[in-house]
Amino acid sequence: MNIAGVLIHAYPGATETARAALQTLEGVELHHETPDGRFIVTVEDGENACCDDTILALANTPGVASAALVYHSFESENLNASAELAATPASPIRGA
Amino acid sequence: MTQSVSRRNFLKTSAVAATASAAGISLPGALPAAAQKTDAIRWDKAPCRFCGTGCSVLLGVNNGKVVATQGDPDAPVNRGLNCIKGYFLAKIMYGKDRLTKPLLRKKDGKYDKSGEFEEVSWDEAFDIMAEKWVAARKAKGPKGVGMFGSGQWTVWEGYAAQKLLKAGFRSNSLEPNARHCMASAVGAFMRAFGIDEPMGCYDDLEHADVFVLWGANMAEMHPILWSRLTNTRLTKKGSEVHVLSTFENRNFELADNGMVFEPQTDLAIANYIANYIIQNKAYNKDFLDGHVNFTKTPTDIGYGLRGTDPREKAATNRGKGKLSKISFEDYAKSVEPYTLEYTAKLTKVPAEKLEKLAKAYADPKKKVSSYWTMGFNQHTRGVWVNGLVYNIHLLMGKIAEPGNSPFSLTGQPSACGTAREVGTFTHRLPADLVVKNPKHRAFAEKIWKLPEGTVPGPKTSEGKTLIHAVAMHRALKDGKMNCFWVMCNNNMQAAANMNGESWPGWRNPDNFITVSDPYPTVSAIAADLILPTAMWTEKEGAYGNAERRTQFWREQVSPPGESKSDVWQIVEFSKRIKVEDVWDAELLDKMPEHKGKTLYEVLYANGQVDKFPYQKGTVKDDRGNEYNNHESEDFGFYLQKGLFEEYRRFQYEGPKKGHEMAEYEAYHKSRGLRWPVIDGKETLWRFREGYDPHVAKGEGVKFYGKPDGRANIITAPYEPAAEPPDKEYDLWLCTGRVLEHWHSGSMTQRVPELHRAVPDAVLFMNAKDAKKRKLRDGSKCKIQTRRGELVTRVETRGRNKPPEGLVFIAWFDANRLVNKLTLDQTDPLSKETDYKKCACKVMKA
Amino acid sequence: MSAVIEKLGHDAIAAKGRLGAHKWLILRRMSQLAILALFMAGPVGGVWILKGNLSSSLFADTVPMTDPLAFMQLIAAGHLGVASTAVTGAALILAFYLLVGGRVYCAWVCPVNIVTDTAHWLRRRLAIKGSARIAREARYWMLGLVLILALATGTLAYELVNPVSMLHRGLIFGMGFGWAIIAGVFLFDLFIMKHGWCGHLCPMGAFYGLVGAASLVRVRADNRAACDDCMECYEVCPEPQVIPPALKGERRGGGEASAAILSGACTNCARCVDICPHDVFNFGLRFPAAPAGRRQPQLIGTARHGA
Amino acid sequence: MPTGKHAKGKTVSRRRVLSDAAKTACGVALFGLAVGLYARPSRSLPADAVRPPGALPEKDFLGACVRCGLCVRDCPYDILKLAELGEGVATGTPYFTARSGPCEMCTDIPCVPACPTGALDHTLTDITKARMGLAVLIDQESCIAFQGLRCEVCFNVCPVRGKAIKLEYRPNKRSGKHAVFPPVVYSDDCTGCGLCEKACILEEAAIKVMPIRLAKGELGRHYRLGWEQKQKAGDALVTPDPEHKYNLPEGLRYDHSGRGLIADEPAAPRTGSALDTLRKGIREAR
Repeated sequence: MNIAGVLIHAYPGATETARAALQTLEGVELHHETPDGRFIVTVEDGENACCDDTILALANTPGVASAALVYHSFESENLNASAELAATPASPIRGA
Repeated sequence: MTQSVSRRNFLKTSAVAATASAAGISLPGALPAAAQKTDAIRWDKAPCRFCGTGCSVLLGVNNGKVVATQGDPDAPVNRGLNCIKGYFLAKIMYGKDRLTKPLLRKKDGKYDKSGEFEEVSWDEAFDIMAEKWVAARKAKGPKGVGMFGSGQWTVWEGYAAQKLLKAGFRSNSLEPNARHCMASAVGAFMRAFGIDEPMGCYDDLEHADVFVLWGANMAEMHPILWSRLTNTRLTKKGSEVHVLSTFENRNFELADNGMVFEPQTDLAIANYIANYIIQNKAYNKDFLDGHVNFTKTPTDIGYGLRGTDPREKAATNRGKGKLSKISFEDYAKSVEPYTLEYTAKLTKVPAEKLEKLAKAYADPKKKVSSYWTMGFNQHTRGVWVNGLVYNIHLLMGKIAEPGNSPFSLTGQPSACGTAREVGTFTHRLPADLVVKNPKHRAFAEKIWKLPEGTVPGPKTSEGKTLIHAVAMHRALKDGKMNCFWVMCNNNMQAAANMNGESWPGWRNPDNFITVSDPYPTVSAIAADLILPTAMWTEKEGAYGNAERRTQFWREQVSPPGESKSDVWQIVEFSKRIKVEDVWDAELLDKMPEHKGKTLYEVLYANGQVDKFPYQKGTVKDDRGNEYNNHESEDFGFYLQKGLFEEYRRFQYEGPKKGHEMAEYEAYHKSRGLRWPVIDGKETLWRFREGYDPHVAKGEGVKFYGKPDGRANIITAPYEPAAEPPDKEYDLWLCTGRVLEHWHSGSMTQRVPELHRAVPDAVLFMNAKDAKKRKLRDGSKCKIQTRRGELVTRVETRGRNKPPEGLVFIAWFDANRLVNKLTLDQTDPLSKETDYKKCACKVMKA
Repeated sequence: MSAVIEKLGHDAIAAKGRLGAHKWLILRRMSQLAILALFMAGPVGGVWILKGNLSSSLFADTVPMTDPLAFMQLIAAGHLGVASTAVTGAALILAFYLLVGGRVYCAWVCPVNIVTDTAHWLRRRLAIKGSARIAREARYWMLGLVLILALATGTLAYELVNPVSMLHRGLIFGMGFGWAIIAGVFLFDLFIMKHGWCGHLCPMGAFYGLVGAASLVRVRADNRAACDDCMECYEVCPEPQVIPPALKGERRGGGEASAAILSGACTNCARCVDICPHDVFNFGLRFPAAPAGRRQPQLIGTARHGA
Repeated sequence: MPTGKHAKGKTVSRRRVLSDAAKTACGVALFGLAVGLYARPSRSLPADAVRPPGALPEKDFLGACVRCGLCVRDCPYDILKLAELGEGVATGTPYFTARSGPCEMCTDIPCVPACPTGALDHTLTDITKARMGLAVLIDQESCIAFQGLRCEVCFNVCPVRGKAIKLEYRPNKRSGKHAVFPPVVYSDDCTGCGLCEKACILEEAAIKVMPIRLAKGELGRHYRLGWEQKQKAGDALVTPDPEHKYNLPEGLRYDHSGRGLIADEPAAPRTGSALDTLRKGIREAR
């Protein structure tokens, strides 16, 4: 299970085209848009689109100036593995 | 699948939040909060439920239950620390035997004084109570009914109670249990400075060079302040700690000059120090000329016992306290007899120790802070001895500046905030106003929108109205008072002379006693009606600690079962009293629009208390969490805010300046503000130009509590105790507390770990005294006074090491009711009970 | 022999009545249970007459009593500075048993005896035959072993498993898994070996046997002339080898044997006295050697049973 | 030992007697071996079981205690119990566990005279001299006193407080204006009674009574602590130096064995004027 948080900067004036293009991409979800043309987007694995390719594809979608990957969480599909990952105890010395 | 989907959403939300924060974009709505909440505990602030220090804690609530607490790292008083009681705050609300429904003594379905407790509804409880209260008020006048509140009430609970009694029932029989703890301090403040509450603050702990503890077991009773004092002693070169006590306690471990003196002779020590300062001409002449008057007080004023007692008959100026002006020379002559030799002999303290203390006070270069609590206040000359230490500080001009501070420590969390500032005493009105001053009464009636003459003066057509705490139990016993409502305290276990006064009073057949408490305490057992009460963070509240810091908290968890907060009970009860029942027709004619109303409409739904609307979600914090407020949900308006804002008008529009507070919302945002707060700025040191907004530029120091801006040095002699030891009762008995338990132990004894640490109250005794009575450590013993007896175990190796001739026992143990032993002696001026000294004997049990 | 087993004791009952034929057995059981009750009175009833247990106890807070074998193990374990209480206690008990008969402890005091007797009684009722062959002297080796163990390990090693102290202490202070060892002894006696533990293995029995060899009070066959060889005393006696010298009068090396049963192994349990219809046996002292003939008691009922 | 000769005069051959004896001896020896092996592990007392006051060292104690229970009877607080088979403590021997029932340190120590064999050393008459074990504050991370909170319950309940356990006063560096009061145990005076372990308010006690052999280290015999020796001797073991003199600028002194360089501050005269005290007041406050 791959989930990534990407910050998209659209060219000034090209926010409409950028937004339209982003919505067509599979596994991409638009969360927030700022007046100055920045988009907050999450990218996941689609049926036939792997998350990493989508992230690369973002960079050259029309109207997008830059796509910066900010957050990327990858976990193996089965639950308990991820549960263990999350539940790693903080180091005892520093205290919980 | 559900688990993984929520996991996915969680990760997605984290992704969004991380990206937003990286880009510096603030996201609307609850999205960020959801991302932050890792282990689903909501944290919110609250002042600790226990002592007057006022540490702030963070409470962790998870699905409606307090699951964890932590010291508030951002609180200036304690910076994340707690004492052992604070450590267990999460457990005090969850004792197994929590009361959840009103209980009334009944026999075959009807109230009966000697019936058994049965569960009743709130309506039935208040109906029987209203009937009894109206009847008692009509039959016995203002003193027929009485309420006994607490320094653990929140600010608005005290204010609502005061309105119910003084305006509603037109009776001044309202007393807080702070009468047992701070009344002497208040008396001394009013006589010396004309205004209540200390002029310094906790920062004096960091600024002072010398600390003097007079009858204050700070190590156990104000643990975090002791921790700060210790840090200064460890880190500041040349700092000294002097400790004066009637037995060796935990503070002696750090004391450079520990003194164990004979009970009652602290009066002589203070006078000796004043004498030393005058003989060595160390006093600050300019300060005295500019800011101080010299006065003397009538002597031989009795011991506040019943009039029939021979000691009262022998008192020449029984209960008199009128000050009269004297000159500096008269004052010097009045302290002259207290030479070093005389004082050393009287107090049994080695002379060099006394001299070392006097030198510390007299050294102009050294900043001195004095601290005292019950050792000074619970004293048959409490007001005098408080004043004697003010004399020393005034002589040296070491007052109201960083490091120089006579500091009266408060025992309870809101003895200052509720009892003293709101004035829930028989003789007081809010913001230092007094009942005996007609202008003050008129002002209160104006604010409360009541006809002129509603608030009764000290003497009315129905006789005297002022009645202090100890007199209440006597009035109950004599049948002069028939209804008594005890809220948020355990006075049956706390009041002195239980066998002689408290028990017969409460169980007098024609009295109706109501107790509001969360747990079945000794008082609840002795009552006729028990109202289940919400505790601490089960209601929105406010406490005022010892350094004038008012701290608010929100209702973080709901009260269990049908228990409700004190303020809800007061306001709900007022709905059942019609104005005609308690006001006479002549008063009603002055404001006919009140006719036919209930006290609820007159006192609380009066356009001011119900000014602020309330609906779900009104109370929320800046992190988007919403909180309940069960009282406001019931009454339909923001009750607490309404009460507080109406109370604040006393501070801004009232005749007495110097008590101003910030508006309601400010206190929810900060860890407390130290009043007077004038346009958002707090006051650290009062009466001092630059620090106190009420002192104009160029005035330097102004004790604006007094009309002429000058403080009073009040001379008072040493007078012997009421019941010193004699041949038969050959030991002093001193009572008090231990670190692990709070007051009567109704909360801390229900925490298993605290009960295991200190399960029962033992008698601390000197090993030689024990051997003389064929007792050894751990053996069973019986303590007997002229009023009662008690069986417990002897402790000769414990934390407190009494000198020969004195024994000490704590009063937290419900199985060992120490107050069967104590004498109901009081300071005749402040009417505060003296629990610290009476005569007893100890024998093998 | 089987006929004898079924009708065991009928003649005695016929001769002396049901009570008379069990007089000493009843007295013995009462003594064992009384001692146990005295110890239990404290923890159960709060009446403190006898404190401690059979290893060491205090009677009415004044009279100390200590098990001499335990005392010897202490010395062997190297604890030479034994406190005076234990020394007087051991001396007292030793003197008592020297007087009353060493293995009186086994018959009149020891709680395990009830267990082994029950096993023996059950064995007889279920008619379990077959018994392992261990020499009776094994208990003397066991006694030696107990002392060697104490010497070698420096601790009272045997006390870790000693069923006698385990049972008594268990009853008074709490059994824990101790019952497993008691059950072991019971089953051993029931299935594996007749009179297995008390007769062959118990080191305490051995020790008190040695003490008993010199003790004063003995069972005597004074009236051995009246013996009609019915063999019932041999059947009930846990230590049958002790009877012949006194009953038959021949000493191994020839010559007249004393009428008293001198062997230390005799536990003075007086089963023989109970069972014998002709009152051949009775309690007496170890002197004089010659049997003091006594008038034959009147037979109740006339039937003389067959040989 | 009487040989097995039968009364009927049938002689039994010497060989048979010897083989019988040998068989018995082997059987018994095997049994002895089993008991001996079982006895060995029971020699090591589990850490949380504590012997009554005055008990001899464990190995000697097991050789001296007859498991009679008289000490259990005479304990006024009923905290002693005799180990049952399977409890890890040598069966029948008396012990207590500090967390549930500590020794209440009776000054007349009733359990010691009750012991008939002297397994509890009768020379012990002063309970503070008992050494049942040693309390060790093992977990300083969970002990809230070490974090600066005001607990000190173990210090408050200790019957030899101020000697066996003291509070060390340290400034609290994190808060900057509080102190820390960590409890410290001193092995010379701690009797190991366990009252502190029982009273500890944590879920799992941070202070525990340990067997002394586990708790104590030992200073090499080849080394002494200088300041202790000086204090014990009452005077310097080697004569101290004669007075040192130094070249120093005006107004400075040098304290050889003390604070080193000392500047004499001129005593600030106390001016009579109110304004001075006022201005001084504010200056110092800032």
